[in-house]
Amino acid sequence: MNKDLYLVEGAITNDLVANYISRTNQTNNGAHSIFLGQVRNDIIDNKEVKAIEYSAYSEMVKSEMDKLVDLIKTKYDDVHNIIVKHSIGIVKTGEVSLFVLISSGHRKQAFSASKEFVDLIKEHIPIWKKEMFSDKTHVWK
Amino acid sequence: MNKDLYLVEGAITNDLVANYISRTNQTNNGAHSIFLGQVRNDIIDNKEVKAIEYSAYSEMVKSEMDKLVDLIKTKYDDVHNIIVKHSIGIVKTGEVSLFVLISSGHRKQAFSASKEFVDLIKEHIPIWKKEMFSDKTHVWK
Amino acid sequence: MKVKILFFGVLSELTNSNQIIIENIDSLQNLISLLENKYEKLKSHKYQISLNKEIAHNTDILLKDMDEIALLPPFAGG
Amino acid sequence: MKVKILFFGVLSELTNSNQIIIENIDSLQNLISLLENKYEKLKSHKYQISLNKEIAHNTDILLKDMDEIALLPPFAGG
Repeated sequence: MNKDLYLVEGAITNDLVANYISRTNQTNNGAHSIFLGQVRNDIIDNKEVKAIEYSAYSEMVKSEMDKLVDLIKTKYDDVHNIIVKHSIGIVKTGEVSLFVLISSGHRKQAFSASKEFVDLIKEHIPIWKKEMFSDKTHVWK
Repeated sequence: MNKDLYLVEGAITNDLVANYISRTNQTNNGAHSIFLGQVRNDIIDNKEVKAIEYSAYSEMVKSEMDKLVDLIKTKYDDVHNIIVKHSIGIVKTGEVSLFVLISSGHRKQAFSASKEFVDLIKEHIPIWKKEMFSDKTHVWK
Repeated sequence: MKVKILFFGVLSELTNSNQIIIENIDSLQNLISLLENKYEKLKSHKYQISLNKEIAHNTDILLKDMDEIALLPPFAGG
Repeated sequence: MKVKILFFGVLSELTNSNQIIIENIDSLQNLISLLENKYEKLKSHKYQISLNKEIAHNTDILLKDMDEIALLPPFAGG
């Protein structure tokens, strides 16, 4: 799964994030906006979420994410680089399931592109989640 | 200088950033917005910037940054945590001079707070930069 | 001719299937009717349909051999 | 009574000083006049003034012993 451009099996590790951040030193970049989405201990019907199991239509994730990356790069001409990784499988509360890194010449486009890109991911990428409770029950989202 | 809450001597290292990211696993957080400001190889009068030397009115940085952190936490009630580090001294092109990490329950406030906070830092924090060229000349900013 | 149907998220649980093969079906419209007859509960769920990994914005489409159709409940990534 | 004056950024280069001490000066207004006489080039630079680490929005302020005044060119952090 490591060879997948966008999907990562299980939680996104600090090492993975740190590794990508260490490669952001191209000297035409002035700004990097990074987003980490983390599994939250939401309470649903008085039960606390312990983990989320993500599933995906992997091939369509690839084609749709390619389109979104192109769209953002076209709209934001100061953006030089986009990295995005999403978990599939089980991710526990407190762990990271989405990592986005957008690098640009100046900060304005890094901020705008990052917000818009994450919104578009939520809207267009075929990924689903099963919120799992400690009593072994679950809820689909 | 490591004991300073906001100022770091020289470039902000990947290790420092990774270290703060590794501590973001409180389970009530759902989103982290991270901003890295990096020294860019701008061209000024046909000369390329090689490094920036930052200087600061350190005590006022402390009091003004305290105010900005309070302002953001008051305005954005979903924001649980704010980390900010700025370099003083010399930072070379491709190196990071500003690190902001904002953690919140949901992504909307993390994004908005992060953008507003960085704008406020640029406007209110008493830090100056000397852009240095390879021929030993410089320009104040 | 055969087409492949994929079920995702809550729909895979509800149909107890990740994928099935359907033979001799001419249009997307007729395929959906067939599936909603076979799995009654589909009718009470909201979903989009993709044909060969592209969202189908209408169902008035003829199917070809080896087409891949997926039933996609609302996305919930992030 | 004495007050301390700090110069930052381009102003420290222009005055060749990071800080100086001025004695027997009564108001911020008079201090600024004195400094702009002592360092002519200050007149052609834009700067804010802080008094004891708070931005002073007017100069009609009496000074006290040990006050710390800073001349702050436009900020350029980040």
